[in-house]
Amino acid sequence: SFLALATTPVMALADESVKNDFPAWSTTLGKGLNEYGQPSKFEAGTKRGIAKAYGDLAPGTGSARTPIEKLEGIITPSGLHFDRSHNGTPEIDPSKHQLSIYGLVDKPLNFSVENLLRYPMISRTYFVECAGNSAANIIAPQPIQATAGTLHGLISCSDWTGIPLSVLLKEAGVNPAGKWIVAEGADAAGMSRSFPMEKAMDNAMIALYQNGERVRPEQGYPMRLLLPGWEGNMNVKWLRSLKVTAGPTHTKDETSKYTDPLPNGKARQFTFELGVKSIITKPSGMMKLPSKGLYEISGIAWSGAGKVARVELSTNGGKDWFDAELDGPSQAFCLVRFRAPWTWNGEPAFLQSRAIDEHGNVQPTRAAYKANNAVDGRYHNNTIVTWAVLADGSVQNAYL
Amino acid sequence: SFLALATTPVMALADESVKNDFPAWSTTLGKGLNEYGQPSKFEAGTKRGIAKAYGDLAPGTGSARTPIEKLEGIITPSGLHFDRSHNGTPEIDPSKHQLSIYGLVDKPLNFSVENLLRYPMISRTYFVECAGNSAANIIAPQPIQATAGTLHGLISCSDWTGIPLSVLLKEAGVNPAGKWIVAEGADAAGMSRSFPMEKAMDNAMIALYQNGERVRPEQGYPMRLLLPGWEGNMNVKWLRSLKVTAGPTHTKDETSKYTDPLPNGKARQFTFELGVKSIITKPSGMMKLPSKGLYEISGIAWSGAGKVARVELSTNGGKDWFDAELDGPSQAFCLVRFRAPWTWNGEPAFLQSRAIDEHGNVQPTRAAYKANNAVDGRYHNNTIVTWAVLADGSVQNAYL
Amino acid sequence: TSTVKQSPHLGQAMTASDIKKVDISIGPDGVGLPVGSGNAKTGLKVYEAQCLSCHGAKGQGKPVDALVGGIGSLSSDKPVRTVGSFWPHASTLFDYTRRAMPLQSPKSLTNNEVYAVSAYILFLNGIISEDYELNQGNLAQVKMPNRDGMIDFSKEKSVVYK
Amino acid sequence: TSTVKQSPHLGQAMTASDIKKVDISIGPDGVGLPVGSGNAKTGLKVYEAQCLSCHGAKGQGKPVDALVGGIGSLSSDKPVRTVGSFWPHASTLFDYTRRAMPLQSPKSLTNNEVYAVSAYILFLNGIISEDYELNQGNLAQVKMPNRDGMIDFSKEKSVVYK
Ligand code: HEC
Ligand code: HEC
Ligand SMILES: [Ca+2]
Ligand SMILES: [Ca+2]
Ligand SMILES: [Ca+2]
Ligand SMILES: [Ca+2]
Ligand SMILES: [Ca+2]
Ligand SMILES: [Ca+2]
Ligand SMILES: [Co+2]
Ligand SMILES: [Co+2]
Repeated sequence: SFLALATTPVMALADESVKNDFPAWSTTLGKGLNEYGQPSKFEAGTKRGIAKAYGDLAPGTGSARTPIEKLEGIITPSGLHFDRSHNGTPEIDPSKHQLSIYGLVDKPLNFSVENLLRYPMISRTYFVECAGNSAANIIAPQPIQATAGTLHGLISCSDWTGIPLSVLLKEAGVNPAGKWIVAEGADAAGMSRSFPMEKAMDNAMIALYQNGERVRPEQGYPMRLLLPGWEGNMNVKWLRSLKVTAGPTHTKDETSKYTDPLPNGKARQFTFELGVKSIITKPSGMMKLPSKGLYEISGIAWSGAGKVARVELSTNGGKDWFDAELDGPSQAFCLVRFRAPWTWNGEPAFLQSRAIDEHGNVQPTRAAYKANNAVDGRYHNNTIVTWAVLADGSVQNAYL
Repeated sequence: SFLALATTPVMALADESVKNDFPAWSTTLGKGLNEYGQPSKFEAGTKRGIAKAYGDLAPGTGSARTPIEKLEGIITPSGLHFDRSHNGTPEIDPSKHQLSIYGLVDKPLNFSVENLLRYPMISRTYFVECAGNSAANIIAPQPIQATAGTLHGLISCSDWTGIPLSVLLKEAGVNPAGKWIVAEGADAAGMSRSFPMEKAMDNAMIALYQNGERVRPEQGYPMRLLLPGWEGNMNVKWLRSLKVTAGPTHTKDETSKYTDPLPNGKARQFTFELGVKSIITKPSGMMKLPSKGLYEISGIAWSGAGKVARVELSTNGGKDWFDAELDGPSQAFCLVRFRAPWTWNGEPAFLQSRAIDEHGNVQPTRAAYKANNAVDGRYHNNTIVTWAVLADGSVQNAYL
Repeated sequence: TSTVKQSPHLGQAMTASDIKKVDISIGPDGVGLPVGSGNAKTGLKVYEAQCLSCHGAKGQGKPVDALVGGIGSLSSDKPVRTVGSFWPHASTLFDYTRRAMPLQSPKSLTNNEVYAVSAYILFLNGIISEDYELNQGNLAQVKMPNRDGMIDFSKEKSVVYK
Repeated sequence: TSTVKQSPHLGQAMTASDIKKVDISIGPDGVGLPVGSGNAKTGLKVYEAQCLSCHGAKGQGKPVDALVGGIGSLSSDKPVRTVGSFWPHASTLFDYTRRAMPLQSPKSLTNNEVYAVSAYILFLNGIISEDYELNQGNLAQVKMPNRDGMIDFSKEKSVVYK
């Protein structure tokens, strides 16, 4: 029979096959074709870091942070896009969801998701950063030893496609008195934020696609608001309504939180634009350089004001600075990857990056932030991050 | 008790809550934070289309095609990147894999994955297209009625990060006699392809990251070769060795397949560069326009020779052409999204796109391809695609 | 970065009743407040049934945010920011409680319950008296301690440090 | 688009024996062929045991690719492309069979088995005789019918249509 033949050696001569020189995956059938791919099981450690703000009492309140130290390039895979939610991710049936535009408009309008998908679109690569990103590095009196993602991972970047908000607003017809909009989400928290009409007409987008496919549930499926360069919380996810108003609504998250208290007891409200910022991701906290020699310093930079113009690096804690190479085009409101070769001589070093944007904004020092904000100020921390390399090669979070 | 109180109405007055005006997902806890996100269950239809070349006899031989008609922008989500494999996807343990460079070099070298991850890197957004993409539209005597993805979905685009191959070759020291390289994969098919040293030194990349995270299993984990603009099959996945040779090795896939037969019985061998090409993805095959009115024609264009310079559109089967808008920067060896408004008047129409690259290459017609290739020629089909819009709004694949 | 795009005009007109169902946001001037009322006494009952398990007895906090305290602390070196000490407008308390609380059953409180529990929280903060009847007409007039504590930064392009 | 990058020089030197284990590719000139030999008679047995179920009796194909036939058909209007009619070099047959076949157990054939089954496929195509002993020294010399049928297009930048 066929089977009997197949297991009987056919050749008399004791010659060899090459099989023993190869691993099993080169000599046995691979996995079959599949409809939706996943990362290798050997990369299971590349995952979002979960920080529940109130433990299991509120399983959907807190953040899932992007492991930026494990990633390269500028696109965040959608499964690893950071998630900051206030009462979990709603599982929205798109056929039962709509976007309502009302308030100070001529024609209040409802848009079904199906109809919105027929609108002319734009694609833009934009970062989203939580205004609370890097808060621990400002609040904690001593530097917390953790990964770059744990400390600074509330930043992600995607190729977003959607409808310019101006198109929908023009269809509804904004009254001259309509100077602000309050956007609301369909989540259990009913997340709501106010933003000025000027931003709406300039570059706000109703995003329906994220990195090619429809926006992911944790990022606002079936649609989210995008206000390029402005604090993450305003980019309302699961967007259900836009109400045109004369002034800001003073919602909880533009009152209790996301305001910036000053040392004199006053607080800045409606601080929207994110500062120019950069993070060295390699090497970074909790890593260990295995030996002296050549390394590439690599990281991400961005600015809420537009394009990053330059990123400077220091390996001696800010005494000397040199320019990093920007890898790829610097786009407005988008991450840019920076790189520079660095030879580690085995001695302690302090690695810092300092981004400068097209408007000349420069990353401030931690000391400058502390001097200008209340003792508990924590939002919009775009200060220079320091990674200390110890003599044994271990990399630590440091304040300088 | 607390529970008893909570279920007893506290107020005497029969006033109302807003709860009934909202869907369940706005009034109940959302899903908790998670470590690795997935698409909405309502988007389960956005998946790769599997075509097993020999049925279940060879479950890993064939293709899984990108549903380009469901996607937007230029980044293909990694889970939907097309997969053309010849004997399945190996599940490679990166700690047991290495890249060997040998042959006509001064110092044959092995590189562990761990060591390669320490090399200086570059990030580039590159498309990968199978040379057999769109083959059915050339071979089938009558146009097959199917989606754009089924017909043309062997094209994807990612933000790749890796090591310039030139860096590794210089480390090994290429002998002057070394003019070609044969690259081999660690899969069961032992995929192998030859390519000239000139390409290796120009812009070949050993890709370790895809859209930020490590390369996916179906795209070559733990590493793949990238030869920007050249036929997909050469971008050897699961790369295990690079042998520097004097001439091409004439492997099976550069002999039996991926050669371009001519009408005279000869065949062109080593046709590497992909032609300039474009596909309208909206509207496209199997869709139906629900009514007359304004639509956006949108699609993707690319060129194996560099940047796309322009995309022209016709709605009357090539009688008149007008320019589409290119959405975002046109980058070399990268998809560019094109868009144009189109008002459908309810009458039959023939939608076509024609891309022109920076070197003046233009997409040919199907007739030109047929006249210049053997009757069974099918590779490198970059001819103009026609979608016929019928009076009832249905969109069909058509030959013009 | 603006892009001129035509619209296919697929929006469906909303009726006044459609809008009424969608619109739950309340401006600082009280516009949007529903008919209804409540005081701290009834509010105490709502609070104990619906809020205490998370926000603690008398809004002292634990396990989650305190809703009481900190008035006068904002310029000290230990500022305590709560509804009482930090929120400039009472409208925010009504709006947020109605849409988002209690956490496990948001939007379930009736309008009167929201007025009442809001009154209770304001009372705990010493802002209104225990029997003050909070309603559609007077809620926006409540003088919050930090009413003038916010600097409108919406016209600034970026936060700059000296 | 070239980018100048420094190397940390982390490559590990390969010994000749390391290379021997990794290197299984065979050039058209036969370089890389292992010691061994086989003819179509023994190849028939290998074929029937290992290949016939997929490639059909006598390489006629079904369910997968035919390995025989089509010689002389390439300029006709029904070209049939097989190992026999289309492949310019016998080295490709040895190389591919050894690395990739049989599909469910690639790299399992001994070198002699690969010589033998290659000889059988070449014999079926009428290229060598049934008792021709294919070996390291003569495999590359086998004159394949389509040896001169390929046009080297590696120097061309793009396929252009008139
Ligand atoms: C099961 C837990 C839970 C219950 C019950 C609950 N809350 Fe909360 N509450 C929270 C959490 C968690 C937050 C923080 C939400 C966020 O992160 O946005 C919060 C926030 C608040 C805030 C904002 C505090 C600030 O300073 O920002 C107010 C006001 C509030 N709750 C009022 C109430 C009221 C009134 C009730 C009862 C009607 C209630 N809560 C019941 C968990 C709860
Ligand atoms: C279980 C099925 C199966 C068996 C058994 C099998 N093959 Fe194959 N063979 C295939 C498939 C499938 C392909 C196509 C692979 C691809 O798509 O790259 C193929 C391709 C080939 C080709 C290339 C044909 C061409 O024209 O491109 C040759 C030569 C070949 N096989 C020889 C053999 C030999 C010799 C054996 C036995 C030692 C063998 N095969 C056993 C399934 C099989
Ligand atoms: Ca995959
Ligand atoms: Ca703010
Ligand atoms: Ca997700
Ligand atoms: Ca080719
Ligand atoms: Ca209402
Ligand atoms: Ca060997
Ligand atoms: Co105010
Ligand atoms: Co040749």
